[in-house]
Amino acid sequence: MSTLTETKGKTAPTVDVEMTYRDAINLALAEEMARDPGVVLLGEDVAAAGGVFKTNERLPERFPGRVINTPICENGFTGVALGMALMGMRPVVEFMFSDFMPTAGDQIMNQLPKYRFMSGGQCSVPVTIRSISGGTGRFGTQHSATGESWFMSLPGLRVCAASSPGSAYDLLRAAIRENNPVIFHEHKGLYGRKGVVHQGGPPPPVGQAAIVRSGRDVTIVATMMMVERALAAAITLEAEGIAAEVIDLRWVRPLDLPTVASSVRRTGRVVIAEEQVHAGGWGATVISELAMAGIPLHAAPRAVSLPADICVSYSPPLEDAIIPSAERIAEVVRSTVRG
Amino acid sequence: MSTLTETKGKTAPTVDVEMTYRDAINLALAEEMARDPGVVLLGEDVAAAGGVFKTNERLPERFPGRVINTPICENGFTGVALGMALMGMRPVVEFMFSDFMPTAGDQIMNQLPKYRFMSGGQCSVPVTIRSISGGTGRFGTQHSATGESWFMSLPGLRVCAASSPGSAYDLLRAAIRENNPVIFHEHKGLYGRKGVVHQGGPPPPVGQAAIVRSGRDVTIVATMMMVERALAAAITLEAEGIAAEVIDLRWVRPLDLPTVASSVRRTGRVVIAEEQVHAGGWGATVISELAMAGIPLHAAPRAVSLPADICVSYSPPLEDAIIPSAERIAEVVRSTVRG
Amino acid sequence: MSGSPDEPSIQTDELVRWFHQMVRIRLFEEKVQELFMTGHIQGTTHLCQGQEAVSVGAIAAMRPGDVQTNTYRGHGEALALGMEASVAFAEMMGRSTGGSKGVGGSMHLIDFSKGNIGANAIVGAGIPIALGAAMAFKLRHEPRVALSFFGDGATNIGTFHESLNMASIWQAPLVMIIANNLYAEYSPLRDTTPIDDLARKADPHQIPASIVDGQDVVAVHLATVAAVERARAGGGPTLLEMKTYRFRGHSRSDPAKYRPEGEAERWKARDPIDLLGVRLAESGALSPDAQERIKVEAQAAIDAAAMLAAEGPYLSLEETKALVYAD
Amino acid sequence: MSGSPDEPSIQTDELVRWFHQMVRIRLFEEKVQELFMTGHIQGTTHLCQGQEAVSVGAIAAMRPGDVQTNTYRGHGEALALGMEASVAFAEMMGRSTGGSKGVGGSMHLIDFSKGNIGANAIVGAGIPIALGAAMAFKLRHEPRVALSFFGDGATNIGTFHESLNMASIWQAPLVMIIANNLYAEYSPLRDTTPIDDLARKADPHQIPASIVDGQDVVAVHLATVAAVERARAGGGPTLLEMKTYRFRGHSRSDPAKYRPEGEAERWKARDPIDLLGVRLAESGALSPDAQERIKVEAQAAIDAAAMLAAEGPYLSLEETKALVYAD
Ligand SMILES: Cc1ncc(C[n+]2csc(CCOP(=O)(O)OP(=O)(O)O)c2C)c(N)n1
Ligand SMILES: Cc1ncc(C[n+]2csc(CCOP(=O)(O)OP(=O)(O)O)c2C)c(N)n1
Ligand SMILES: [Mg+2]
Ligand SMILES: [Mg+2]
Repeated sequence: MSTLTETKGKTAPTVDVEMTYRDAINLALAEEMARDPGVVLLGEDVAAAGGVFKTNERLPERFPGRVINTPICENGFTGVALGMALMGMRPVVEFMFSDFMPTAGDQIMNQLPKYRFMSGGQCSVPVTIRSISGGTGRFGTQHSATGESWFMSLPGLRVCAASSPGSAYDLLRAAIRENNPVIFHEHKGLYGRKGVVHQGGPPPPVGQAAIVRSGRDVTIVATMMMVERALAAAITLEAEGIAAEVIDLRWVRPLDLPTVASSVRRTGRVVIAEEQVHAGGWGATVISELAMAGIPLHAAPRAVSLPADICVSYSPPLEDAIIPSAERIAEVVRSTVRG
Repeated sequence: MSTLTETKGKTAPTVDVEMTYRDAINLALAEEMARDPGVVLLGEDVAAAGGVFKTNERLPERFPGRVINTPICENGFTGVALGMALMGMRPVVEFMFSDFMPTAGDQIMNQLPKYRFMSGGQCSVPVTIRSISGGTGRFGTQHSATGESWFMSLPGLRVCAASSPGSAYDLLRAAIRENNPVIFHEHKGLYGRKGVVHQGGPPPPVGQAAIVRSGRDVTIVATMMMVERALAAAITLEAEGIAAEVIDLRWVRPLDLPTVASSVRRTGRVVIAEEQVHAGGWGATVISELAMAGIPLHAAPRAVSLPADICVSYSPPLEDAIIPSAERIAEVVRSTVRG
Repeated sequence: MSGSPDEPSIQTDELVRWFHQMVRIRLFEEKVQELFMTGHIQGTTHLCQGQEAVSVGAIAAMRPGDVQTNTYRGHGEALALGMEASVAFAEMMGRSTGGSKGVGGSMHLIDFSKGNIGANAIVGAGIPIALGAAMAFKLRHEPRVALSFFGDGATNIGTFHESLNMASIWQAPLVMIIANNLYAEYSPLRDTTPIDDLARKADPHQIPASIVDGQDVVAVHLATVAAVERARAGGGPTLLEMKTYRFRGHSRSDPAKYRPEGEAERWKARDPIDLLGVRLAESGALSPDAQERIKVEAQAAIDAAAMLAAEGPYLSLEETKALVYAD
Repeated sequence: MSGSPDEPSIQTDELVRWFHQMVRIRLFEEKVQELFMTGHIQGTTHLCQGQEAVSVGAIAAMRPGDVQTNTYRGHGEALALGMEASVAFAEMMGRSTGGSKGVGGSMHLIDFSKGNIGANAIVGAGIPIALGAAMAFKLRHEPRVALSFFGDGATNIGTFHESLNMASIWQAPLVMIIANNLYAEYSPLRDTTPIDDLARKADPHQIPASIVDGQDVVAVHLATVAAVERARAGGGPTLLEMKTYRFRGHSRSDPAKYRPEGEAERWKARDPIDLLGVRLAESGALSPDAQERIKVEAQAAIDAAAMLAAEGPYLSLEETKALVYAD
């Protein structure tokens, strides 16, 4: 399968290829590194044995000197990436687990997003943080956060999250090309998933959600692993006569409220499926924005979230009990539609 | 003025005293240090010249060795407080500006809230962080955050924010006595404000919002400096025939949804007044929870917030333009009520 | 029998006990690997085979009331502090009979009642926490000491230096122990820091430091006792660098291919259990046969502990709630 | 006239230029204080009177293409790098004619076109950023160097050590300059770190370091040139400790009462402007009268600059938006 896409006068060939989420990330990195010599990859063991999650295979050999192992010092090496960006490079920083982002809290919260502003717009900060996110892996309390909403309040930052090989490829390329700091979340429970990647052509614009399944009865908004669970729920519900639309939010900052709102205007119902606590997250923000927009609903909005007051635990049955399952999503959607 | 309050069989005398917000904090610290020898105060220059914002006057002399200056190393000294707490102490950590909390991101996000949980409940972590918050002081982009919602998603943590001398005294004492980590926000723009403190007696329970003004037409929910601006707006609106109820939220984690919900059920309208970006904050969470609870409203909820996409700037007119004013709050309330 | 003239204080029965403990830790870790491969333990594990002398020798320097923090690679310390193997296995199998009721897992073997106040999954995070414990002791004038175990890689993160600095100015009763096993995950030490002897990192902080043969349990013990007792007497903090090696990969099924040929073999020739075994055999304290019997018995105990652990129930979600907030 | 035999490279006109610059910075800072007291500048200010030789001598070691980061106490560096006083005042008055269009304020005098790539309000944060710039140069094989200015207190925060470690293993063309003014806010150095000579903090990172008389602009310059040129030649990073003193309090109206009696006076006896002034007078290069004329002219220029700045407009909220995200 191969199509031709028009890119600024040039025709860029697009090829649909099936690959894993892991390989899609690898491909996006390889393409961007080939495209721009300023793209470098920094982080702990990024150049060792293909990277800790094997996303970086072959990159060190193909791009000598540009895949740079760092000591363990997240705040320090995030600052290094910022400095590189100021000098015209386009660094990608790997956080082996999202949970380590707080270790770089100052550079992520006070420096990356504010640096251009404080200079009165003199510079730009094209840094991508690859944040390896999420649960289901039995990694326990300090290694399972998605962290996808931690930094969503910060002007200057962009945040996206990939649900599939195709979106991983698209979003990571968009993130790297973006002239502002972007946190790109990849879910470590999805690395082995297969899907189609539209290779080549320009990535879709920043801030665009995707309707990954259409339906007239209810809108489910999700990110990352929750997208596949929402899709699974939608299939179950279809058999019951409920047609669920599933939106892969993709961007947490900026939120694609127009896409969500127009879907909810059609369906009149909304359910958030999120692998995070509801308080302070994008799910609460989406519901709040819909309410403030005065969109009429047939039923109160609902959210399937991590429990407000329980940490992620190692114990497998407990981890399974707290991370929203397709069944729980289906159950909540059902009660929303049936009342 | 002096009354008697019943406390678990003992009678504790309560005295109403007028004092500044700064002095209320000083008093709460002094009382808790006197009450429990395990209470110590840690931070940069906490023992020097009364502390950077003069909240710690006389404490070093009165409690020798218990007001401890630290080097500049927020992550390190927050970890120190955690270790002290594990050994039965009750440390209070001062963050000279809320903006420095990200510098201690790991200890605040991965350690304090999770420590008890990861041990299976073997310990408790009575650490209070005093976070010196907020804008209007012309402190610029890296010294003006309230940060009041940054950590609201974290199970294990509690977060509160003081709007007045009375609430500062109550909340800080509650925070210090609480057996879990609490971030106590004090707004640096309020230090000079005067108000009545009910000195003595036990602090009100954790998680309780306060209705600081009653009204039938609309509920304004606010924290810290936004409470006084909401009250000012309410006075303006009263003259126009609009009766606004003002809720001082006080606790961001846990949120007092029952109090907010029952007020909104009565008024049918809600306006959030928040010195933070709406996305990912307690304001969005409150609106989301109200929507999910299906509380019927006469008008769509509204929020007066910091702009989504502008950083706090030094320039005085710009800072004034972005921090919600009493006028803007009144304007939004007016349009909510009048439609 | 007492030790050689320069190690006057170690009694034979103590050496035998250490032999026991190291064997127990070794077999425990091997069992963990087996249980991980067979899916009884999930997620990840970080094993300490090869480093047993560091755990056993240093923990033996603690007295009742002393505390320590360690890391995700903390099974050795946990067991040396007296955690039952069945409780440790149960934790790793996620059972409510585990030390943290199964919510912690392999990275968090914790027992406050035994002075094990934290096993941390964030590199460096346990150091200031131990310092805080030490400061509590100091402020209350209690003759207690805090220790903190961490890896060579942890000396690159800022928190380590922040802790050294504070420990020094406050003269805290803190003993910091680097288990320098030459690697941080897949990165050899020489790629991530410019010096080989990490003890030097204490110098600008004016903290006494020493380099110790981490394969020799007696050397580890004596160095730690000296540091712990100086701290207890008000002499302030110490940094100890234990030169050691992890015989296995970093975690899970890491084959550790990044190691130069022959390196692991050279280190295995200095297996801490063998070193002590030879010593005990030569002195006549414990014959090779007796050593073998200890190993066989320990294996049986470990196997039984794992069996017992596997019978533990899981915590309910409802019960989990009480673990988050204290009353 | 050239300098003394051991300082062969400094030309007289360069010394005179430095005299000019130091005077300009001094008078600028005094004016800032005045404008702060009268409400024209709001929020906070951190002045560098007494430290002018560090800014001027070190910045003079930079060549076109070199860059530096500094801190909230960065007016000296900003001016030495050639920022117009009116632009700096305008920034502090919040006007759109300021270097950062008035959104940054006193803590953020920045000018990328002059190599001033950051003035940071978070202690320590500028160091890894400068290192990143240095690494960009190194990776692209450009003969450029990055400098980072920061205070003594910043050597206690982890990021400083993280940066030293990375700079060392990567042999980055980075020169780190501690303006050791003996205080971090109200805390004397000896209370927050155990050593007086902070240059020693470089030792375990295998980074060459030296202690420099920060009141002597020539000494500052020569030390910095040596470090910068070694870095440019591929010789890696350097840490320079400049012994200096801030004549004013930490910020705003801090009266600095925490200083022991006589300390400020002793340091003022080594005022960097006077030291250079005496030298220039003695060598006949610049008579006391000529020096006085320079001061008077500089004062007039500063006053005029402040007047000009006060006429600048404020940015509108709409215009501010474009400063957040780049296209
Ligand atoms: C802040 C942080 N960054 C990264 C990691 C991932 N990580 C876990 S162990 C490890 C290596 C640590 O090496 P070292 O300190 O030598 O200890 P060892 O594993 O060898 O015992 C890394 C990078 C982490 N847990 N925490
Ligand atoms: C991370 C952080 N913590 C605390 C502060 C508050 N603060 C501002 S300046 C300062 C003292 C810094 O001292 P030093 O590094 O010696 O620089 P100097 O002010 O003397 O130039 C402190 C603590 C800050 N800006 N950033
Ligand atoms: Mg190691
Ligand atoms: Mg200083």
